[in-house]
Amino acid sequence: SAFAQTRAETLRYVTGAGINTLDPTMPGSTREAFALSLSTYDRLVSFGRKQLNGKWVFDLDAIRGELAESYEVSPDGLKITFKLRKDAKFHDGSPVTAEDVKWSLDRAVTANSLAKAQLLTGSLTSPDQFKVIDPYTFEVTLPKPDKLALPNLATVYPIIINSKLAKSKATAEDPWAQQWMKENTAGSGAYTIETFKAGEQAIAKRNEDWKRGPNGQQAHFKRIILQSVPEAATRANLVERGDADIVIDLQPTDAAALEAKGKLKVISTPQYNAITFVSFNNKIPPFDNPNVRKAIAYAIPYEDIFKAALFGRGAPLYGATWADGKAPAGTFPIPQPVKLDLAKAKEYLAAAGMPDGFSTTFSFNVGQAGTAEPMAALIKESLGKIGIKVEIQKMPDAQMSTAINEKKLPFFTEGIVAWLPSMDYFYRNFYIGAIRWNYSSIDDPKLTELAQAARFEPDKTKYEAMGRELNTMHFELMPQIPLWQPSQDAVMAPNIEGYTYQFHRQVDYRDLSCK
Amino acid sequence: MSGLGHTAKRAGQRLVTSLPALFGVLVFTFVLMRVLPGDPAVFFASGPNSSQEDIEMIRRQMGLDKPLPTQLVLYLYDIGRGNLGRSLITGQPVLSDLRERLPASLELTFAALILALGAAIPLGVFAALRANSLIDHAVRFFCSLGVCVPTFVSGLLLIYAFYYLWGIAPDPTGRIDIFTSQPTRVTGFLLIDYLIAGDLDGWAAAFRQILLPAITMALFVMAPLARMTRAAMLASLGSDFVRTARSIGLSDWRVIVVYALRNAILPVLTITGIVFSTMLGANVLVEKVFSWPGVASYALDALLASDYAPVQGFVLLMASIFVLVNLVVDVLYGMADPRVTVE
Amino acid sequence: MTAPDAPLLAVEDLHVTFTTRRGLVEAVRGVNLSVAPGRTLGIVGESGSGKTVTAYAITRLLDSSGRITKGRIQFQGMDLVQAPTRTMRALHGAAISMIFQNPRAALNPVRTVGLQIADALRAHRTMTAAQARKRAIELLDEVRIREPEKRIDAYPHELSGGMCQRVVIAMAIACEPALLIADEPTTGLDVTTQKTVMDLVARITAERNMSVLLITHDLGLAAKYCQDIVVMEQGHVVERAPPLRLFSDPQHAYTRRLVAASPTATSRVEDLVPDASLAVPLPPLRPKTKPAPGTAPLLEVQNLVKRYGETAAVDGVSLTIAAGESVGLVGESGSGKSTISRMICRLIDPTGGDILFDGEAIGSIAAREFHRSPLRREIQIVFQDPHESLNPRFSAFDSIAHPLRRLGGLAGDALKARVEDCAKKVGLPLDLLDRFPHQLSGGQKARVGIARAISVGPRLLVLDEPTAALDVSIQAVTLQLLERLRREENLAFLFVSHDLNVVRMMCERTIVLQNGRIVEEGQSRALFDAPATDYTRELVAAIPMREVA
Amino acid sequence: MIAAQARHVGWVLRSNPITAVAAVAATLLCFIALIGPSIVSYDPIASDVASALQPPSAAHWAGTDQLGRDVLARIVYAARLDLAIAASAVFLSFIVGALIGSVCGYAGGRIDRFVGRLVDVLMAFPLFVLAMAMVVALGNRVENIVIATAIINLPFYIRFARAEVNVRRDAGWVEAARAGGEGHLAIVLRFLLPNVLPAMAVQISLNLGWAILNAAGLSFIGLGVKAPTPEWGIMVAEGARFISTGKWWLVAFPGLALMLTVLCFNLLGDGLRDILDPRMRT
Ligand SMILES: Nc1ncnc2c1ncn2[C@@H]1O[C@H](COP(=O)(O)OP(=O)(O)OP(=O)(O)O)[C@@H](O)[C@H]1O
Ligand SMILES: Nc1ncnc2c1ncn2[C@@H]1O[C@H](COP(=O)(O)OP(=O)(O)OP(=O)(O)O)[C@@H](O)[C@H]1O
Ligand SMILES: [Mg+2]
Ligand SMILES: [Mg+2]
Repeated sequence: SAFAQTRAETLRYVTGAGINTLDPTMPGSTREAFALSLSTYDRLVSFGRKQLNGKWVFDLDAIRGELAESYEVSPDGLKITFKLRKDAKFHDGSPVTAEDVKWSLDRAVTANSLAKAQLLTGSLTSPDQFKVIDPYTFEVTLPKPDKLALPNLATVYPIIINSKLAKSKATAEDPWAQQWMKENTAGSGAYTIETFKAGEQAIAKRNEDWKRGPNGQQAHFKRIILQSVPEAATRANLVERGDADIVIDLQPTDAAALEAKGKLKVISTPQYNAITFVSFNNKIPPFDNPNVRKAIAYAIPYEDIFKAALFGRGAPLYGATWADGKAPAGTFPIPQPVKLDLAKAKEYLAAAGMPDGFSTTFSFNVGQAGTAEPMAALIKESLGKIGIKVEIQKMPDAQMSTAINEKKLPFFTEGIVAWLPSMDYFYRNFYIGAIRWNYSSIDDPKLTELAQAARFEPDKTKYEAMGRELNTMHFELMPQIPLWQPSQDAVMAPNIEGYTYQFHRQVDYRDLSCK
Repeated sequence: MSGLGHTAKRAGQRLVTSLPALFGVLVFTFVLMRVLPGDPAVFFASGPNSSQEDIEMIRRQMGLDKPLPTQLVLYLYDIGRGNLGRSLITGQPVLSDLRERLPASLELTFAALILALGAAIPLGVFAALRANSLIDHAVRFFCSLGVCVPTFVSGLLLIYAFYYLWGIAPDPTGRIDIFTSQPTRVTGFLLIDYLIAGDLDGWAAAFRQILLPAITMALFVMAPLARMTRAAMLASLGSDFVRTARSIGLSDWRVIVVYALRNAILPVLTITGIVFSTMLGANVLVEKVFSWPGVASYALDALLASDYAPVQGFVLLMASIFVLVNLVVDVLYGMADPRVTVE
Repeated sequence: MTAPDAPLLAVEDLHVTFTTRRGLVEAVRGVNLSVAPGRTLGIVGESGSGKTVTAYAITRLLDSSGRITKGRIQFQGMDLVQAPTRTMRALHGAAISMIFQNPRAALNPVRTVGLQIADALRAHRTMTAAQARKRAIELLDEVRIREPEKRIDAYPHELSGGMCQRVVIAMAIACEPALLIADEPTTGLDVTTQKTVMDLVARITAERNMSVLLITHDLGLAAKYCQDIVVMEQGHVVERAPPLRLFSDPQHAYTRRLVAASPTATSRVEDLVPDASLAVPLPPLRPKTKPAPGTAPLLEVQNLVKRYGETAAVDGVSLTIAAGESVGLVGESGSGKSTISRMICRLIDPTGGDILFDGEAIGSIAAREFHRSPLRREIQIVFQDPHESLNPRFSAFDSIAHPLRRLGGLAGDALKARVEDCAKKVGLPLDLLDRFPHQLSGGQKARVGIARAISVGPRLLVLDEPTAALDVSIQAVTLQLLERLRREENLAFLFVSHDLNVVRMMCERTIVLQNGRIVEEGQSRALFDAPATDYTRELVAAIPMREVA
Repeated sequence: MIAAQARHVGWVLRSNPITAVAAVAATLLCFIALIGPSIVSYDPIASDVASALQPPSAAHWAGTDQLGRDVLARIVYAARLDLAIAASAVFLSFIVGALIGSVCGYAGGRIDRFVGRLVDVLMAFPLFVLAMAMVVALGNRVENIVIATAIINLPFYIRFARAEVNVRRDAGWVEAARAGGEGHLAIVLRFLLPNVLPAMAVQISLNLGWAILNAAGLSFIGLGVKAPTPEWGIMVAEGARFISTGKWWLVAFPGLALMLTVLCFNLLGDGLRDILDPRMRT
């Protein structure tokens, strides 16, 4: 029947949060909005993929052209030249030209949006850096060679926009057509939007002209239905009953149960660009004392938390042994040589001059309650054994971000993600300066200096050595305690193929096909 | 006629007297939202590299950098022009979000109310006719059972049984099966729009979809309705005019319906108004469980994200609906009870 | 089928039992009575004697907890006790109909009276709505409702009590039943309306040759409208006789008591002997001492006005009461009697005029503040409804003690002694002091109310219809009690009542009120014997009087 | 007097078996809340991850939860907290509401209109959302949940008390009290309030159940009592998410406890009305 036919060619994808904008650069866009934008817009380049432990994950080091047929980095590393595909067309049929690319990247570094702050990390800050050579050649100039410049262009934000169309929708107050683009697309991507209800659902239709998939293919599914289903348990039910084709963001229990039933395909990948921490504010007593931080590091029941809260789904970052107290590798993150050892914890506490412990609060946010709540309970219980009294505080997400930003929380759990997970990127963004993302508020001149230096270090071995030193310092200072990299569980119908774990931790629909 | 004029006048008066309350709600919500410890700017400037400047920029955009009284005046001015602000979560004007989602909430609430009344009134009447019998106790017990299960539990259980285990119900993902085409929007109420479009299959699909959430909510409010019906029926069955009706030889049916129930319906009407307003506020849990794209779940998300404008808009909307519902109840009451119009 | 002289209704040995929490209550225990075609039978008896239950048993409209346990009810040749529900439904309205006590409550408040009459018609006759409406208009006309075409679309609340009662009568006679049962059809109506309604019933039933069963506790009423009267006591019929004989020569002790307790135009308080055991001789009347000239009367009210919005409930009333004097205040319902008494008691503020107590102006003290005034204890009030005036959460003792605590400053043993003293004075058995209002009878509650009012030793007692809710025998006791107090303690009374017989008996002077104005004033006897105004004449004429042989 | 009272209560319970059962259940519940913690053999907070998520067994009658805690022990401990939350929330709104309401009902006039307006404002709020906002604003501590629940109940008590007092303020016995020299405040406190209490008692018992549900609803959206404190609402809310993975005991047992408690209060409400209704008395 017609219905069965359409159903087979349709991908139904359910998520917890909704898609709130069609323009991924809008402040507040959800991850789901990012994922959709990957299918509606093309970028100049994109990441390749590689297999890791038998699972496909994105590959930061293999950057391939998307709208660019090819690219070339000048030997001094200051110029990147892109040759654009001649066959690429926007959804309205007009060709994609270097003018469009220029307007789009100008918009990314100029307009008030999320893109600006991101592209900054790749030394892309000004329209002056972007130059149209000819209709199909485009050049980017960098002030300094930057490893992250090219990868940045493969992230979610630098979308290539149909500049004629967008400009026609621009107004004096809104020169970059940001209002219009929230609800409309002006891209060249694999899908066009059929219907879009913010926060609820979106239906996308295949762009038949788009042939930039692997081996020059179209996207596999004719339609994609994206729906928000807030209840995680219901999402699990939907995929189990075959009403949804693929689901991520399940509760660990549901993922484990579905895996155990064996009817569906479950692909679990550690989110290797994400880390869950227990953090201290290093400026708030008693956490300004490294011995207190270490005492807690040895008093956390890692194994229990990992089992009870995560059902063992993820990659632990504890329980390593470091030969001579030095970090064995220069990547970030690496497993730390900590484990539950109350005796040692008490020693550190005594060394900190607080043998009888103290009282503090441990915070986490409501959105994370599924794993953070059991974690908090176990930490409270375990710290209680060395005399530290913990009160648990559960905060709505906005409150938690505010409190973190104002550096008011002494002790809490949070997670971080880096789209471009290189060692120096982590250290620079999460351990330096008075910014929100420096959860621990650490301010160590040596660490800062080293991390900044690593950014522009071209030599692989030296870079690795710097990484080892930073990792060792991290353990010595113990500004916060990495716990694990949570697992991303993608549960899908058995006939779905091609799932790849992406840097944005969402499903890229263009990857998928079905047998 | 003068009765109608009277009713209109009363309605007008009601409306005017409820304006201060609406204003109070407006100001109270405004202040309450600013008291919340969350800063929306921080929350929304959540790109991994957002700086303090980004936060400041968003604050400026939202006007949060101005002193509170100025913000309030600006807000009131905006409201006066019919502008409820813009939601940061959805990026849409709050007014259009609410317009989009309100029919879903109302449709669900109405459906639940109709179900609840349809069950509660006959049960209440029956219980009153057999007061203190086993049937009476059974009705009481059954209705109380409904109120004592949290809606999210009964909702999840219904989904588990009817969708997951038995596959009878459609998937609990909103108002309409995603593969069914939507009717053209006239009223926003799917059940009505399908009828207007003459699409009976679509209507059936929408009906199947609304059934479980409506039952979940109806179970929760049946008890007060049935209880009130029973009490009112008992009172009116024991009253003199019912005895008069019996003494002139009317049939039982006429005595019960035309005389007793017709009078008992008055207090039921009042409680129905109250129940309706509480349902509108309390259906946030049901909306969450059934992925129902209504206003309450929208407001909840906004609340947790400290997204001021949607919460304020939602509360104002609910308050207006409350006023409106009261008005309707009042007018209905006036029509049902001729004694009201004198005064 | 029935023989011409056979009774229409014959009740034989009727027993009715109610199942209650306390077990079975036998409300009617062997009632025998019969009504001949076209005759009117009155049932009298004190409250609770089983009159209403008998009527309900006849019509089979008993509460679900009541059951006819024994006896036969012969009506038109069938036994109603055995009749199936269908038969009874066919009889209701068509052969037997009823008029109930409270006319307003007896009508469905949300249905127009026309429709309700039509309901009655169409329950038994096949007719179209239009025909029923036409007939309803005719019926309204028959019960003398003016402009029936207009009134037919009225709701009960738009009609006065008397009109409502006429509508109920119209409903009852709509299908021309053979038997009309009227259960206290005029209580709650004022005297003038009472008379019109009763005259109407009498006329209509006579015209149609209907039999009537008239239930009342008002002997005067029964005497005036009935050919035969049965007297009930505690579920039994104790006597049956035509009115003249019943009054002149009561056979049964209970009947004698009943007759004696009913005040007549000529009876004196001393004559009311409700219960021989309670009859304590009254102290003699104090000799009237002329107040020393120049001294102010106890109470002087000058030009008192009370407005509610536009309308004046009380409009320029002046009166005086001397110490120890008893002044009656009469007038139709709504004429302002209660308003005056409450103003004098300083419970509400007058709009204008002055109230002087013992020469001291108290009208200007706000009612809100008057509880602080030392004169508070001098003016006390006994409320109309003894039940409603007692705090349901206070025992009788607490109720009496309350003003003593507040105004008398008594406590402990002194308080107890004083309360018991008051209780004794009003004849309240001391063991009742622990009881709560719902555990006391109406008469007992009335006594608590009086005890409370006199406990602080006032000099002026305002009595707002103190016996309106009581039946005759209890009324008699209460009146005697009041009279004794007046004579013993030299209390002054302002006695409000609509029962002219009582006022004539209790008061030396009477003031007649209409629409908030005094229309006539004078010595009671003179005033009633020779009313000067039409209004008073009408009031007096409306009193159902029984001839005393 | 007391004997008569007892007889009356006995009669109501006999004639209404459901109330009797509910009364017994309520007593049992209070009993459990009082002494329960000393008879269960597990610590409700101590985790034992090794034996997490076990179905009911001889050792753990109601199974264990995600952290290996004994569900039964948690349910029993939670009884105290839940009853305390319900009781204090309802008590608070009742005391405040009854006082404000009866003063307004008695005084009438400007105060009455003013408070009436305020109540209108409160009533016009979507109440559950108000509760959520208050918990968000004040933090999700037990006191704040109590306060939020109390505040959203407040308008009902105020209106109720106001209406009840209003119909009684011109009653004969109130005038009698004034004639007896009683001041206004004393009339409200000593005469009117005691008389409106019974009617409000019904409301109280209904609200008790409702307060527990309210707390549970707040838990479901993540605004409930803090972990690891055992509380039924949280247990149900967490357990509900395990329904489809077959871990039924996590929701079933606390759900049953919650349900029976609320049910018992609801049924008690009707019985209470019968017990306190003076018209039902001899
Ligand atoms: N439904 C009932 N249940 C129990 N007892 C009842 C019921 N109805 C009446 N009784 C009792 O039956 C007795 C007779 O009552 P009835 O109403 O016939 O008195 P009555 O003579 O009409 O009095 P009144 O003049 O006050 O109307 C009373 O003792 C009353 O308490
Ligand atoms: N609080 C009030 N507000 C408005 N009108 C009132 C009020 N109290 C009394 N009235 C009006 O004042 C008039 C006199 O009332 P009042 O109660 O004094 O009459 P009454 O002579 O005692 O009548 P009844 O015999 O029925 O008791 C009536 O028309 C009544 O409607
Ligand atoms: Mg009677
Ligand atoms: Mg009066």
